[in-house]
This record gives sequence, structure tokens and C-alpha cells, in this order.
Amino acid sequence: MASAEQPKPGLPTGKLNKAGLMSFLSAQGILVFFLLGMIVFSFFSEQFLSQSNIMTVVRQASIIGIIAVGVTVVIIGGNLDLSVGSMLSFSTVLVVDLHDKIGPTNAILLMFALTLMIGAVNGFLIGFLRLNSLIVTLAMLSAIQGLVLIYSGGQNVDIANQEGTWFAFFGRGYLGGIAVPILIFGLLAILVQIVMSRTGYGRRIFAVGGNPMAAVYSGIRKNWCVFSTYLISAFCVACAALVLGSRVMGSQNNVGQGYELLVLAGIILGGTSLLGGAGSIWKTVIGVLILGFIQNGLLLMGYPYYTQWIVTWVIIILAVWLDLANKRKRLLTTHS
Amino acid sequence: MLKKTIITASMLAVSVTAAQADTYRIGITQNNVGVDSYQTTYESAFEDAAEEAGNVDIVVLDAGGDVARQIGQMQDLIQQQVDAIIIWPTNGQAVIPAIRQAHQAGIPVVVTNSKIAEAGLDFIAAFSGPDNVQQGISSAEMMCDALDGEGQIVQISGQPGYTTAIERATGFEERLAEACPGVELLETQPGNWNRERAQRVMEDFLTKYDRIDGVYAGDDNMGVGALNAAKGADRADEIIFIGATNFAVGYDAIERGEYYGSIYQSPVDDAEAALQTALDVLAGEDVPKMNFFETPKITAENLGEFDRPVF
Amino acid sequence: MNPSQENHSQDSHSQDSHSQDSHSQDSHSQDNLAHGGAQKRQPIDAQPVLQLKGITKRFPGVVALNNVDFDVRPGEVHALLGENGAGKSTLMKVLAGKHQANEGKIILGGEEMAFENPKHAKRAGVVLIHQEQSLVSEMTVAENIFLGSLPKKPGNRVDWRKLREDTEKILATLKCGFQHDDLVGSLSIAKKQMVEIGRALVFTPRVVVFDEPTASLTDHEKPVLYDVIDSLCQQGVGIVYISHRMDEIFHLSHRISVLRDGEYTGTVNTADTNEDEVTRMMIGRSLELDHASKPGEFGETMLEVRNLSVKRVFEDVSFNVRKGEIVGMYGLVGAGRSEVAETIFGLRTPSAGEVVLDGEVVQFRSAHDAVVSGVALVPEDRKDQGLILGMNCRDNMTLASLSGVSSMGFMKSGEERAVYDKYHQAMKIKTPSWRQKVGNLSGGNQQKIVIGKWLNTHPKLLILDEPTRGIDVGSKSEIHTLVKDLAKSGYAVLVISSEMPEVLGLSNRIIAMYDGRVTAEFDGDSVSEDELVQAITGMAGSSPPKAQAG
Amino acid sequence: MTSLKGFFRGKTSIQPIWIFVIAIFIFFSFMSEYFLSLGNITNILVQTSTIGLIALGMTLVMINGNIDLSVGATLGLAASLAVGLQEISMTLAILAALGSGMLLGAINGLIVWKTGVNAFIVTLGAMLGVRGLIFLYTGEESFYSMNFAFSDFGASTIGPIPVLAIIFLLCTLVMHLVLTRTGHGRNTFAVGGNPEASIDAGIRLGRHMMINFIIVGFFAALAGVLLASQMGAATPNLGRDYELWTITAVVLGGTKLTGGFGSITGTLGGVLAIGILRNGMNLMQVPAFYVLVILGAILISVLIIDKKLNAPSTKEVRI
Repeated sequence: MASAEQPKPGLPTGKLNKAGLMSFLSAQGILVFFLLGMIVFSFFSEQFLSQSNIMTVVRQASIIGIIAVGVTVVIIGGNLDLSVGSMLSFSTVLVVDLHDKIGPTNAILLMFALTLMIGAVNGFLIGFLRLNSLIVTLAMLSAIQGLVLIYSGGQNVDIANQEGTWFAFFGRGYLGGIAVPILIFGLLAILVQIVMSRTGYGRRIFAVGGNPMAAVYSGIRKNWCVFSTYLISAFCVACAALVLGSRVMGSQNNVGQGYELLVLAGIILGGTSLLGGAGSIWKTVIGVLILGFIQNGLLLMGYPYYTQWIVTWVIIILAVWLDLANKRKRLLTTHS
Repeated sequence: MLKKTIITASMLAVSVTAAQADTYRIGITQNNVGVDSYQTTYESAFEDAAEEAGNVDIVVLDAGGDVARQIGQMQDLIQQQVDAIIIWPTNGQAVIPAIRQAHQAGIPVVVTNSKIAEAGLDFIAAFSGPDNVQQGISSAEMMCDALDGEGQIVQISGQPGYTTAIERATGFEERLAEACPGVELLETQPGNWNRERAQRVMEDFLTKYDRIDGVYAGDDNMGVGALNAAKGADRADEIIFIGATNFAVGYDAIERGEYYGSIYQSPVDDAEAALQTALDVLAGEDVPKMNFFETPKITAENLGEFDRPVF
Repeated sequence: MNPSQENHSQDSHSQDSHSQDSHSQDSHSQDNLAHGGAQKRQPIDAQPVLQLKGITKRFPGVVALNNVDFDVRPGEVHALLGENGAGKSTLMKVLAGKHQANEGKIILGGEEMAFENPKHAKRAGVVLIHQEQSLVSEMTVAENIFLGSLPKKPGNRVDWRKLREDTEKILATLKCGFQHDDLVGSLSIAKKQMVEIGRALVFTPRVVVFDEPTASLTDHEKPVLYDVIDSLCQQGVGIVYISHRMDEIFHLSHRISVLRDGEYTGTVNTADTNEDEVTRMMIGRSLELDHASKPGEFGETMLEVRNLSVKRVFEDVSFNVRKGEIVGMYGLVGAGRSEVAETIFGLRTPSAGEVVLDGEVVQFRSAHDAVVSGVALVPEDRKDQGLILGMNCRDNMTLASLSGVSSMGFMKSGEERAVYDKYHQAMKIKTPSWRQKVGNLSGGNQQKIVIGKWLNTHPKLLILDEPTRGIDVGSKSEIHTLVKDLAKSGYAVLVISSEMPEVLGLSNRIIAMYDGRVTAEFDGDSVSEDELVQAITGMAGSSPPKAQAG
Repeated sequence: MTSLKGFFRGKTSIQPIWIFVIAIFIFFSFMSEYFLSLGNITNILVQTSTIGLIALGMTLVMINGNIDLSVGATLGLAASLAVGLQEISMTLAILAALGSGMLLGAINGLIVWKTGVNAFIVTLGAMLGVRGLIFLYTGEESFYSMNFAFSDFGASTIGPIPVLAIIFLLCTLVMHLVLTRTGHGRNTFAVGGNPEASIDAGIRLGRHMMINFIIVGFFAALAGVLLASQMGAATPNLGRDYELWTITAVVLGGTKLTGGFGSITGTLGGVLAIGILRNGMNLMQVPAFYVLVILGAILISVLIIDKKLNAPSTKEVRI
């Protein structure tokens, strides 16, 4: 800890423009990557920047994106959620299975209710019992996967009449020429971004993530705040399940396996720190899109699918170093 | 001594059948139950078949797709000295040493559904399952017929590194090149037996290639995912879809005329054949090494001959 | 205003017996304190063991130190003073190898040195004892003392026997009541401080820097520290002593140097100067605690605490606070003062007793309930409990009153700014902009933000726990004035402090606590220092409180 | 402090996880006739040795205040190298495998050290990337060892005890000594417990971080080589999800995620707890679906109990 009287770097003292530019670069380094990558890909593949391809990528990214919006809130609140993958399996299997049994409306309502209940269990264990979120959600990852399998008996679930149900709207529909999954993703991102940046609730979440102790000493109900972030996360998962179930019109029991890590990778690429108290939804949106475009771009260029993982790794390392280099540069320029 | 007292103390847990001489105790370690309906249906069919056979006591284990865990389960079964082991290999090569250990312990091993590598054949009593290479060949022939020997196609394969996926792809690719050189295989990407993943792969294919005449998917689950994607892009009509392991969704799609054909493969047949093979081996019968059960082509023409799959 | 140390140190039965020995050895130090500045130490005439010449240190955008000179002679205590932000800590970090100077020379024992890291400096004989405690709580005392320099056998194996022997030697010189294998996490703050000092003794030190060593010690625990410093001096070690407390500085030091805004303003012999002069050197004006300006008109009782207990923490605590009144709560660290405040604030569940606020019995289940009912607590630990360091000034300021600056859950940024501007001006908070992260502010300004945060909740009762800990003299007096003004405007104020001048200067009434109990209640204007010291060291149990107010 | 709490705390405490291990051991002994036999117990040891070996390294990394999510992928890469390079030379293959693990550990350590970025982020990237490297190297194929001596080693025993179990126990002992007796081990605690203080005390933070990441990389690679020798083969998907089980085992063993506290003996208990549970439930024929739920529920219960035991009730502020 720096003592109180040590002058802090980065105080604006003049040369505002230059400092402003540098800090912009360091904050938006990931955007630079994003644009560079888009340019490189568009050189190698004609279709890459076509409108239909971009729409495809964004639509594909929207499921991860919708979940990432919720997980970002959990992370800003100072915790992690690794259970979203299993939860996605759970919700998708549930809504698809119930669709034919109790009708789409009831299925959707019940699915949302049960998903939120699982979120509430996470929230209770982490918010009120104050257990470590990493381990709790890891345990829930396993437990929920088991629940899905017990529920379905291990069978795939399908919607019999795929043509004749309005349920198809969420995953396959278009509204004003834009795919509905993209609309849901966009709306949710904007909504949550507004909540986080413009409401007292959002401020409280930032405070709880930034310094839980001080938040409590300021009269903020920390436990409730943490609890609520898991409800938001669960709500987002339920939305994603709606899109996924409707898109595939069926589900396997492990459909969400591995999503938790892709979601985290997207959030990390966006540049949100995992320490809590900082981050934003729009960063996450960018990160998820980067992930989607890497995957799509490499595929269009004819590389095998696993190259995207290597590229993601390299980008994370580069982003981390770039951030560091920017900080260094700031130090060096003022020294001389 | 301690062991003895504990055994007497735990009488409850001891199965009654162990006392009977002519009852066989057969252990099965499956690949990954719950990952898709085929495997789940297989498991329940196996349990039903064992019940029907009467004199069989089964130990059902699931490796969850993890090779290391399957090896551990093999060791556990050897440790329990079951009479025979049925294994659905998570990997055709990595399980061989474990099979060899069972072999050395005098426990016959029956491999089910998915073959193991050549080197392991000496250690197994028999293989029972579909002929996946033949399935690939059949699919290639269907593709040829459907396209009249001309066209551009893509392939969505199963889990990378998994024997079934490799065999189907190999059979398909070799036969296709041989039977109709006019059909060009543009690209192969894995769909990991996952419908959503296959759907995504197909969406990318559709963007990348302006003309796709046919899709071969490693199973119907993925094939239907590809069909979904093509429908979304309004290109389903111009594309021939061919799969394998006919699922109920695939069966319905054939019925609707959206899907050209598939390979009919019943998990119930698969499970029953595996148990029967094991029982034959235990009965001392002379069992051939390779036991393939029938996996016929299924298209709109002969759809009526088959029941709708239960999975 | 010098607290009398003489009485309690002689009669203290709570203290370890060996510290008694050390007191008799160094009784002159006690005399010094008791008689204020009467026997200030004369400067030692010797060649400096350490010289800093023309040290300049720049941080991005800031010149933290500009051409600073400083030296220490063997066997002397050289006090370094300056307001927060003046550059004291930075200078010491340069000296100890944590920072490297951009310009200037460090000369140790006639040799020019360039310390690349703290270990390097330590090996050369320069040791820094930190303001913040830098111990590893899951490790033993011995491992902490030898942190980074554990004795080794071949193969990087730790030589436990040697470690134990060496540690025991050091503990013997420190005369403290803990063992080499105690876990540091289980020790009291004062004992932890001793472990820190123990570290300085590992290498034969030539210069030891104490950075605010008494910040977390009570008056009662300080003499042990003074004795250690004296014995170091006798061994010819040069001491640099950084503190905000004038009484300590005048008691201990031979010379005083002052920094202001990163510049060296001068060095004086302690014997030739007084507090006024030093204060002027520090802040360019003189300053006095104004006892006359205490609030004088009290309204009805706002807070009444009746027989409040929390098991194993404190017991049977009763007192009251009236509107317009400042009640001081004085006691040693660990006497249960902060815990009483936290219980009133809903952070702890009382096992017995009740809290009456504004005529109503209240049972808070959380701090939130307390805030809603009009209780405000400025907590003891600013950085951990008071502020979100990564948030900006404005957001911290409105954190406790979010519903007041929002409608339908949405923040009204105009009102937020208005709140910030109001307290920014009222309390003269020095920050370039509301966007500044509070982590970048000095301690005094940080504390003002915390106070502003609570004033904006318009509380009925304001509790301040150690409101001026680690804050420079200038800000301190501003905060004192502020607190008194608040009380005069009708707030009921409870101030918890370990500093006697603060308690005496602010309070209308003083509640003394010792070992989880209220031992006495005094009138703030007429109580003597001796009485207070007796009350907080457990000796006043038999004697009746001098004045019962309320 | 109640006497029960005293039992679990202080200098001569018993780690709660060992009570749990003993409890489930007795439970399964009664519930399954096959459980309590030398063969089964050595089976458990062999089966846990993979996760166990990684957990040894992970304990150090976590005490150090970091985490490594890339161990599963590292294991997979090492296994592929150990089998894939055998055509050239067995020795070379094994050295290359172990070397790859140490190199990946060093890369992780270097990035965490130099950038100060959360190890979770850095190693999550590595987890994806290294898995990609495996697929790139193997071309998605499984590798098969032509050399039966390799797989014979994996199945060999000394007396009645499998060699793999002996290697695991020996490594456990060595790491216990490293952690408790060496300067590096003690400094690992110091760095995790209070990084600032450690820097001030002249401890080279980066060096210890690097060493610990290299150690965990080495153990992941060693586990990979030994697993490959058990199978005589390597598959590209090998080691998937192992990082999660490893972390679970280490946390069950009482190591704090925040660093500064933990022990190898605890980790051994955590690893055995998971191994015994899996083995015992297999023997009892608990359906696979329920095993997942039971493991999750037990993990959460242990966390809750641990919290209750460690919470100094009234001394703590209610937050």
C-alpha cells in the first residue's frame, strides 16, 4: 500500500492532450486490437465484412454475450460465476422439454422461475453465507449438470412441431431486419449498462465489489447486493436459454458445457478486471464480439477450429502486455 | 480378519445373487451417458436386457467421457473380479493397457459400439457393434445417388479423436472419392456430436460457400443442426442432408422430405448384442472376434419399414 | 498539552513486569515527558553516519522531493516533520531503497551508496519500520522477524534451531511478552509493532527509520517503544523519527527537520525551539487548540445506551449523548470502544442491554437499519472501512445517501454534483476535480470525504472513531473545528479517540473505558489528565467518577 | 472459543478434511464389501495420483496467492509429447514432456509476474491456447505407444504397491518438506500472506512466483506422462476439467484461495476425499447423474462447515 502522502502517478498536470490520448489508448487498447483484427481478416476473406456474415457472427455471439452481461455484473460485485454453463443446459433442457408438455408460455415462465431459483441458491450461499464464489459456483457447476441429467434421464429433448410454434421467434425470428437474438442481446446490454452506470443500485454493486467492508460501513446491504447479482446472472442465463432452445428447437443435456469459460474469456478480452469494483457492460460486449469474430474469421480463412483458442491466448497475452507497456510509457514520458 | 468382520457386518450390501453359482456378474463401463440420447437409451436397454436374461448381475459405470476415469473404472472392475467386462471405449487406443490388465487377470473383455485399435484386438474376447466404416461407405453412396455424381459438399464430423467419428469420416471420404469423383468435399469441421455447435458450423459454411449441394453429418443430431442453419438462410431446399445414427428428429425430417437419408442404428440392438456377446463368451461358445449388427440405409423410400427411433 | 505518563507507567500492573525494569533504566525519559519540554535533549555533536544530499524524486506529473538535504548522526534521534504530502515517506523510501532518486546522493558512513532494493539497503544497515504493518499473519514471530533472510542450511533448507536462537536473542532485547513461535495473527497491534521493530535488529543497523510508529499504539504502550529507541541510540544507531505528534517529537528527538511540499525548510535543535516554531515551519502559520470554543448548549438526550453488552467483547456499557453535545470516549486500543460504536451502528448483535435513539428503543439488524434511523459512523480505518479507494470523490461522498440523490432508482447527477460541491467548499477539500479517485488524496482530505458522506445523510447521531488518526496537523485542526461546529448546529456527537489532547479539546463529557467496561465519566472541562489516565488503565475502578453529567 | 473449535485450530490441530476422509472411509467400508481391500486402496491411490500430483504444485501456487487453470491442458500436451516423440527416443520424449510443462509454467509465471495481472486471467488464456497447441500438434489424433515397456511401467508394482502410487506418495513427501522446511517454501507463504511486506523484506516475489508456476507445470506434465504410461497412449482431450477438480481438492484441503495459508497434508486429504468418494460411489453403484450432484453438495457442505468452524462468532463484525 502506498502511504497517503505519496504522490500518485497520473495526476493531470498539464499536457492534457497527450496524457489524454495515452490514457485513452491504454483504456481502449482492446478496441485497437478489434479494429486491427477486422482489417486483417477482411484482407484474407471477401465474405468477412459482408453484412450477412457480420449478422451471422453477432447472432452466434449473442448467446455467450447475453450470459456475459449477467456474469459481468457478478464480477463487478466482486465475485465469479462458473455455474452459468450448467445453468444454461438446465434452462434450455427445461424450456424445450416443457414446451410440448405445458405450452410455450407456461414453459417459459416456469423456466425463468426455476433458473432464478438456482440463481437464488448461488446468491444465498455466496451473499448470505459468504462462501467463496469460485468454489461454490464450481460445485454448482457439477451439481446442476447432475440435476439436468436426472431431470431428463439423459435423453435429448426436442420440440415436435418446429414450424408451428411462436417459440421459434426468440432464436430464429427477425424484427425490422435484425435477428431477434441480437435484439435481445443488445437490449439486455443497454438495459444492464444503464442500471450499472445510472442507478443507485449499480453504484452499490460497484461499491460492494470495490470494498465490501466500506460498503457495509456505508449502510449498504452487501449481502442483498451480492445475492441480487446472482439473480441478474441467472436471469441472463434464462434469456440465453430462450434463444438457444428456440434456435435449436431441441437440446442435449450438456449443451452449455464450457460456456462458463468462453463467457469469462469474452469478459477478459473486453478488459474487465476480475477483482471487482470495476468494469462495464460495453467492454464485455466488445470482448464477446472479438471472440466471435476470431472464431468466424479463422474459419473463413480455412484454419481448423482450434486455432481460435491459440489466437485467443495470444491476444490475451498481448492485451495484458499492451496495458503494461502503456503504463510504462506514461511513466517514462513524464520522467524525461 | 478385519475384512471378514466387516463383510459380515455389511450383509445388507452384499448382493444375494453372488451366492448362486450360475449367475454372472458383468461390469460395463460406458463412454458418456447423458451426452446424447443414444447412449442413454443404450444404458436403459442394457439394463432391461440384463433383467430379461435373468442370470446376470450387472455393474453399470460411466466414464463421463474421460479416458483416465474409464481406466480407473476398469481397474475397479478387475478388482471386484467380475466375470466379464463390457467396455464402450472413450478412446480406441488409450484403453488398451487397461483391457490388457483385465485380460491378464483372466477376465474376458467385450468391446461395444466403438472399435479399439488393432494392437488391442489380441486382448479382447470380442467386439460387438455397428460397422462405422461401412456406415460411412453407405452414406457416401447415398450422397452419390442424391447428387447424381456431381456437386460440392461439406462434412460435419463428430468429436475429434473419437473412433466412431474417425471411422465414419474415413469410410465416407474414401468411398466418395472412389464412387463419384465428381463430388467435391469442400471442407470438414467437427460438430462434437452437438446440434447447436453443428448449427453454428453450418452457418459459417453457408457464409463461406455460395454453393453447397450436400452436407454429410456424423450423426443426425448434428445433421438436424445443419438443416436448422440452412433453413435459417433459406437454402435448405438446394441442399441434400445425409446423416448417420438415425435420431427421431432425423426420422421426422426425412418424413417431411427435408432430409435425404441416414443410417438406421438402434441402441437397443447395440446393447442387446453386446450383452449377448458377453454371455456367449462366458458360456464358452466360439464367438467371432467381430460382431457387427445390421445398420441399413434409411431414406424416404424405405422409411415405412423402420419404427421411429425412441431417442 | 502533554499527557502525564509518569503515573500509569509506575503503577501499571497490567503491563509486563520486564517493561518495569526498562522504565527504571531509562527513567529520565519519563521525567522528560512528565515535565513537558523542560528537559529537551541537546544535540549530539558527531560526524553524521548518514547524509542525503540534493535528493530529487519525480513522479509522473509531480515533483515529490526537490533538492532535499538530510543527515543523521550516530546516537541521535532526528525527527522529520511535515504535513501529509510533504514528502517525508517518499524521502524515507528513497533512503530505504524502495524508490530510486532521480538526482542526489546517499552517503552512508562516508561511502556513496545506490540502493536498488530494500534488501540491499537493509544489508547496508538502513532499516525502515513501516507506517502500515507489514507482517504475514499466518507465520510465526520468528519467521516474520527474519522474513526474507531466514537462516539457511545447505540445500536452501531453513535452519530452525538458529532461527529460534537468533529470535530469542532479539526478543530478549525487546522485552516483550510473546514467544518466537506465536502466530503473528494472534498478537495485539502493539505487539505486532514490536515484531516490526524486532526486524530492524536482525542486521546490525546503522540507521533506523520509524515512520509513524505510534499511530496504532495507545499512550500506555508507547514507553516500551521509547525504551527501544533509547537503547538503539545508546548503541550508536542513528534514528530517523517521523511523527505528527509534537509531544513525542519534543520528548524524543535531538534535532528536528521539516519538509514542506517536497522542499527542505530547515533543521533546528530541539532544545532551541518550540512547537509554535516547528508548526510555522511546517504549515507557514501557527496553530493552537482552541478549548474555549466547545459547544455549550445541549438539547434533549439523543442517544442513550443502557447496560449494553456483547459477549467477550464489552460488558454493561451505559452512557448518553445529548443534542448539541460532544461526548468523548477515551481508552486504550482494545478497550472495546470501537466495538461499542459498531454495536450502536448495527454491525454487532448485543447480547444484552438496549440502545435508545431519540426516545425509541432501537434494534438494528444491520448498518443499513442504523443509517436509515439516523446514525452515522465515521469508522476507525479510513482505507478499509471508510472509502472505496477506486471510486471517485463524488461517488464516495454520496454513497451513504444514494436514495437522496436519486429518483425512481436513477441517479440525478446534478444533485450529486451539488452535494459534492457543497461539502467540497464547506470543508475545503483539496482535490483537482470530483473525478479524482479518493485513493489519490491525502489522509486529511480522505477523512473529510468520509465525514461529508455522513453529513449528507443528515444524521441524528454522529459517531467519529479516531477521526484524526494519521492526519497532518493542519487538517487535524480543521476537522476539530468542524466537529465542534457540527455539535453547535445541533448534532449529537460521539468522538472516540486514543489521543488525550483531542479528547480534552473536544469533549463536553468524557467516558473512559478499560477492558470492555466503562470505568468513569468525567466533565470535559474540569477533568485532569491524571484522572483520565487512571481511568483507562484500570486503576480508577475503586475511585468514584468525578463528575456525573446528564 | 469452544473446545470443538480448539480441536481444529491452533498448533496441534487436526485438519477437518482428514476427519472427513476417515468418516467416508469407514462409511464405505461398511457399505461395500469390495471397498476395504489392499487392491482397492491401491487403486484409489493410483486413480487419485493424477489429480494428486497436480494438486501438489497447485497448493504452492495457491499459497503463493495465484491460481493455475492451465494445468489440464499442460497435462494433455505433456502426455501427447511423451507418446508422440517416442519414435525418436523414449528418454527424449519424457524429457520433452516434462520440459514442456515447466516451460508453460514459466511462461505463465513470467506474465503474471511482469504484468501483475490476475493469474486467473493469464492461465485461463493459457488453458485455451495450450489445448489449441495440443490439437495443432496431434492433428486431433490420439497417439499410441508402440512400446509396451512404457505401458508396463504404468502398471508395474513394487511388492503389492503400484509404482504410480509410490511416486505420488514420494512426491507428496518431498513437496511437504519443500513447503515446510525450505526457504522457498516459507517465502511462498510470506509472498501469499503479505506481498508488500515480502517485497520490503527483500524477498524476490517474481522469482518465487516463477518457481511455483514451474513446479505446478512440472507436476502437471509428470501427471500427464504417468497417465499416458497407464494408457500407453495419449488423447488430445486428456485432462479436460482437471483444473477444476484440482482446485476443488486443494480448497477442500484447507488452502486459502487468497493465499498465505495451506498445507500439503491438507491437500493430500482433499485429493483422497474426492478419490474415495468417487470410488466408493462406484462400488455402491450410485448412478453417474447422482454422483455429480452428491459431489457438488458435499463440496458446498464442507465450505459451510469450514466457515462455521472458523468464524469467531461474536468477535466478528456483521458484514
